[in-house]
Amino acid sequence: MSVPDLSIQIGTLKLRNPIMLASGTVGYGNEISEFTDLNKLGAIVTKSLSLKPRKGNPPQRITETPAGMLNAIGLTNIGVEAFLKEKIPFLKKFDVPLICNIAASTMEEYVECTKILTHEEEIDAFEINVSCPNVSEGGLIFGNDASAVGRITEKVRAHTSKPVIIKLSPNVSYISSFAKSAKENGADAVSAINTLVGTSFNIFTRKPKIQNITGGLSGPAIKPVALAKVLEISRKVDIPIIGIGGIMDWKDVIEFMIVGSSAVQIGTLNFIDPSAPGKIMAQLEDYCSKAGISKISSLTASYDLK
Amino acid sequence: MSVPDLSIQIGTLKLRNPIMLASGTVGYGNEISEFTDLNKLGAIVTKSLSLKPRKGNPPQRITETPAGMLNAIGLTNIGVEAFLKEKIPFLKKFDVPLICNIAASTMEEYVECTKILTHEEEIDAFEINVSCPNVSEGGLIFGNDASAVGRITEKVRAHTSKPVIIKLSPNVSYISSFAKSAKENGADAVSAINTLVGTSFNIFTRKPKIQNITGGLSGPAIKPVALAKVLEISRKVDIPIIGIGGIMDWKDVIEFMIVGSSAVQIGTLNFIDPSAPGKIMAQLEDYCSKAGISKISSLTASYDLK
Amino acid sequence: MKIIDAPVKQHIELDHNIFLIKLFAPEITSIIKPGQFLNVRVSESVYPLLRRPFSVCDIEGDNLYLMFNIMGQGTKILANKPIDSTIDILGPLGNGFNLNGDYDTAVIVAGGLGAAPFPFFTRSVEDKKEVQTYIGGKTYHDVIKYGMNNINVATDDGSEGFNGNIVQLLFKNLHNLKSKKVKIFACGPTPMLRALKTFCIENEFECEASTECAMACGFGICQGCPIESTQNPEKYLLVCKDGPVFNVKDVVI
Amino acid sequence: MKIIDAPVKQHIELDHNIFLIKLFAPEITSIIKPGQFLNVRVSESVYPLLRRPFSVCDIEGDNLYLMFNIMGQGTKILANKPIDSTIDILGPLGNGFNLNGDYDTAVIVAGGLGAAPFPFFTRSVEDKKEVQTYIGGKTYHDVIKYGMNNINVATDDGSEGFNGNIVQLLFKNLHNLKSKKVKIFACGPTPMLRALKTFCIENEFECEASTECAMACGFGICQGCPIESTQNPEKYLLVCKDGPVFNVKDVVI
Ligand SMILES: Cc1cc2nc3c(=O)[nH]c(=O)nc-3n(C[C@H](O)[C@H](O)[C@H](O)COP(=O)(O)OP(=O)(O)OC[C@H]3O[C@@H](n4cnc5c(N)ncnc54)[C@H](O)[C@@H]3O)c2cc1C
Ligand SMILES: Cc1cc2nc3c(=O)[nH]c(=O)nc-3n(C[C@H](O)[C@H](O)[C@H](O)COP(=O)(O)OP(=O)(O)OC[C@H]3O[C@@H](n4cnc5c(N)ncnc54)[C@H](O)[C@@H]3O)c2cc1C
Ligand SMILES: Cc1cc2nc3c(=O)[nH]c(=O)nc-3n(C[C@H](O)[C@H](O)[C@H](O)COP(=O)(O)O)c2cc1C
Ligand SMILES: Cc1cc2nc3c(=O)[nH]c(=O)nc-3n(C[C@H](O)[C@H](O)[C@H](O)COP(=O)(O)O)c2cc1C
Ligand code: FES
Ligand code: FES
Repeated sequence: MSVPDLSIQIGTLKLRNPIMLASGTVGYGNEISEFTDLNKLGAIVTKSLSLKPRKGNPPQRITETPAGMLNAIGLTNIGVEAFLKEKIPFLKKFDVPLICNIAASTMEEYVECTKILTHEEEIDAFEINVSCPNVSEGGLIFGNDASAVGRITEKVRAHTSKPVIIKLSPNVSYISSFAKSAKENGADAVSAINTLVGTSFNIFTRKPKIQNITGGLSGPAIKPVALAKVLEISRKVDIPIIGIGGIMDWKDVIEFMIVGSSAVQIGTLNFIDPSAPGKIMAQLEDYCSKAGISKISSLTASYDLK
Repeated sequence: MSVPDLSIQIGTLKLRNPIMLASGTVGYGNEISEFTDLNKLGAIVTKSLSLKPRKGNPPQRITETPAGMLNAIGLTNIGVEAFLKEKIPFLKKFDVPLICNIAASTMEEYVECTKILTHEEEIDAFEINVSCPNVSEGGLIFGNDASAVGRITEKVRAHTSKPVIIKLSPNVSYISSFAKSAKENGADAVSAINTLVGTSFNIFTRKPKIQNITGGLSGPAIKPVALAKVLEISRKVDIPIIGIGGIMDWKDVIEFMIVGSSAVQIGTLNFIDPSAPGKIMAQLEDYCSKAGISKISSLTASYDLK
Repeated sequence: MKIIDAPVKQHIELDHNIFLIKLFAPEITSIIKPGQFLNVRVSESVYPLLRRPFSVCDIEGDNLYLMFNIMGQGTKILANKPIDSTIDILGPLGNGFNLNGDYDTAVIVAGGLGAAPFPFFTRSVEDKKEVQTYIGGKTYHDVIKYGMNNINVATDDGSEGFNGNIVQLLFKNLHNLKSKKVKIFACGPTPMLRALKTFCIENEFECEASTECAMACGFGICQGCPIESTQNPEKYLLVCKDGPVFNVKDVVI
Repeated sequence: MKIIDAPVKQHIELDHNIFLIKLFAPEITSIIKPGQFLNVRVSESVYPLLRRPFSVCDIEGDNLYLMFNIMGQGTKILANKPIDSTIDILGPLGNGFNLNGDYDTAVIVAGGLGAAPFPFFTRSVEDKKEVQTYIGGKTYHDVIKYGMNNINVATDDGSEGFNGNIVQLLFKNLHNLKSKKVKIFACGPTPMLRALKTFCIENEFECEASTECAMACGFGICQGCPIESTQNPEKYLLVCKDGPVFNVKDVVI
């Protein structure tokens, strides 16, 4: 039994394996590095960065739902400048592809962030969040308009030679038209999905459990929806897909790859078991050996719809 | 402590209480009547009826997901004529409002079904399914186009004097624009939500677990999404809403009412505990007494968003 | 059809990770027939969400037994239910085997966990009728003989009994079978049932088979469990309500 | 921070549905400080999905105790974990109380289950320092005295001790308190902490309070647990990482 090849190529981005850590679920990598060896990961995606620091939403920001959770963090982040100064030095210590996630309220802000960050050689790619459901002026407005997604892609593309990944919203009728728009405007890949809009109320106080009223639903509850969105894109648009949504174990990773993902991101699971990404990578390797899968990338879109 | 008033008025439709049984989850009422006293219910909604009988999708039609299930039944039903002949006699034995759910592939079929059924005095209202995700020619095509939903509403409205409820798809960016279109074209109420599009694959065979490839996600997993959709409609459109999605107990009923529902429907729960609707009605009454809520309808849209 | 909370009386572990759970359920034992099943709510929480169908394996006074192996979360929870805790069961469901009829020898054909309904079945056959049992499995690990008599075994790898599949063994014993008035009662994986159907039609044996299908409700309200009918191609039958036991001639297996 | 599988050693039920669970966790007991907490995975399944935070109530050699009452699904599962089964715990988390400093009397102020961290705390105060304990509750049911000494009680309904809230009782004893060099250590519901903060600022007492917030990760990666800082209104502090114990002056309660 030879060692399976877990590597993945997305545009010019070369990953050791398909496991990335999702934006907003590992901060800037510091804390989780105590549990998962970052050097072994496919890539790490930063918390969404904006031009200026954002304080984020007031508490309560999260609540649990059946097999899921709602969050309305509100894109709390330290801003691009502080990121470069305070976080890059730590991340430089690791040999892991770094993907910077950018969120913005205006077209100009997306461009501005890209311009500032693209010079930092530690950053290997950009993930553009056009789909955050939790900030009023923010991404979701763009995320629900395919032509706006196209324009953002085009603008960001024009200001960086690094791979550009567009992170899509699931809160739309046809996600594939957004993927198509991203592709046509020069994106190297799309990630799907961001969270679903949801809410939860305290029946005694009649108030929303999270202060922002609605939040983003993540976790295993959304996995079937995420898989269907990835499959839809995969069947309609020829672009690498990074699958996200409710991954809890190595089997979920394989399932996401089968329906069309080139790589995947682990989100909510990091909160429950921050050592899981490391375990999953080992299990994937083990499974591939046993199942005689010599290149894991051969799983991508290997669905049999008969 | 006086007995709370659980009754609900939706247009000219008067319900004993807010608990309805959802379309497709109780057939035509026969089997579930062994577990829940239909006479005590708010209303019962039939499996979607089409003009001609439909065989439905081949197996496998259902699979479980975390806190949810996927189904792709494919609108199996006996057709309107057989319904009138074979099912109405049984339903006549009960003193419970009967809502006929209609699903169709063309505008004409919706009208045709309505025309045939509206003469049957046992039928108290229509629920128009413009949102079934599981038939290729079927509802979802209409359900994703607000103007088509408006046209269907208008046509059905023109052919019946009974209350018309439009059942909306959650697989859209802004459900409230569909509710608006329904209202403007004469609907008495909307129901929200139908199932979310999802899928699940067997990682060893690489085939979809359900034959139809994708299915509709229901159950507690979708409750946060359903609540957010109801709240969105409630804040934007002045039309009675029937809340549906993942209800498992009386607390969920209250939560759906608080975010804007006049009544609710119980779906997947019927499969798990067909005696639950009866229990929930008793618990609602009990809660209202204890909490001093003299009219349960006062809960509708009683959210406190501060 | 009833929903009851049945107290767990005993767990028995047979060889090769096969489990029996004994439940006190007089409301069910008093009315259930062999081949009928229960839909079991393994957890009060939303995980797993749906009930799990299990054939009634045997009854003993007011108690019934379910037989299972650990497939996933549901069966794992079942195997670990504390004694005296209760389990919510819905049943009896489905139609069961028709034990009446003009035959003198009941031939059981069971593949793997398809053995589950036959202890109760064996106990229920009239005394004046003979029972012959054919049990098949991939290897001897998969051969479950619990509660059955007069057993012929076939394994795909020849590790026990006849080397081959169970239908090949029936074919080998064809002469013997033809010498009696037999009715075949079967339960097992679909490929086995398919081969068996062909065998029975070719050799004109009456055959009832218990079929399987993913289920949600188990009693006819979800339409989740269709099976193609040979009589009426316009309409599916429902495994949970019209079956799970069918005359093999009536369904496309 | 470690993730370990800690075997359950014992369940103890105190009065009024308060439970203690004893876990064998030498990796934690060797490093944890009073006021720090663990994030506990009550179920291996997806329900409940998230870990549940609990203060370490006490330690005894290699074992630690958690104290809780049954709030929902998570605490119910915890109370029913079989002896010798293991529980996945993540910790120690947060900063804990600062027991050092220039004071001679540690005044504990605990409301309801806010008592949880104080048995360990009490045990950890240097011998030469005095400990005074103030415990408040709605009624005598809510007064938890386990593992604490030198206790003053206040109940809203007067069913035990002082009739009124705990801050009113502190106020009543102000003279006594002022006569020592006290530092106040508090844990309890937000309204109590808010009143206490005002009391401490007015009377110039040092006060550290353990705050609560809905949490997902418990160690700083989700940003789910913000608390308003008085020093820097541009940026929230995180309850899980910067707290849960704060000097009351540093946060908006
Ligand atoms: C009428 C009927 C009677 C049955 N009687 C018995 C019985 O007596 N004893 C017994 O052990 N089992 C029986 N089964 C099958 C039993 O219902 C499943 O094994 C059980 O649901 C598995 O639950 P789980 O949560 O442990 O596994 P899950 O987590 O639900 O599934 C684990 C794995 O098993 C597969 N699986 C699940 N259900 C089935 C199924 N119905 N058929 C084939 N594969 C399945 C899944 O796809 C998955 O790969 C019966 C099924 C039916 C329909
Ligand atoms: C740092 C920290 C330390 C804690 N230490 C302890 C402790 O030592 N002992 C103890 O009993 N509890 C402690 N808690 C609270 C404890 O985490 C919750 O009681 C527990 O999560 C409830 O879980 P559950 O699944 O049983 O209830 P759930 O089903 O999660 O909730 C049941 C009800 O309790 C409410 N609830 C849940 N979590 C909280 C919370 N954090 N604060 C207030 N209400 C809540 C919910 O809104 C719901 O109404 C601590 C919390 C934090 C943040
Ligand atoms: C607490 C939390 C914060 C998140 N913050 C961000 C973010 O800043 N930017 C972003 O693009 N996605 C963010 N996400 C979305 C995740 O990256 C991911 O798309 C989503 O959670 C679905 O994956 P999961 O089910 O594995 O968590 C966040 C998710 C959670 C739960
Ligand atoms: C098996 C199944 C069949 C369904 N069939 C129909 C249908 O025929 N027509 C319809 O309008 N909705 C149908 N639905 C959707 C339900 O009425 C309901 O909108 C949905 O299941 C969400 O509610 P729940 O989470 O309580 O199940 C079906 C749902 C299920 C699970
Ligand atoms: S399982 Fe629901 S109809 Fe058969
Ligand atoms: S709980 Fe996750 S950051 Fe505090």
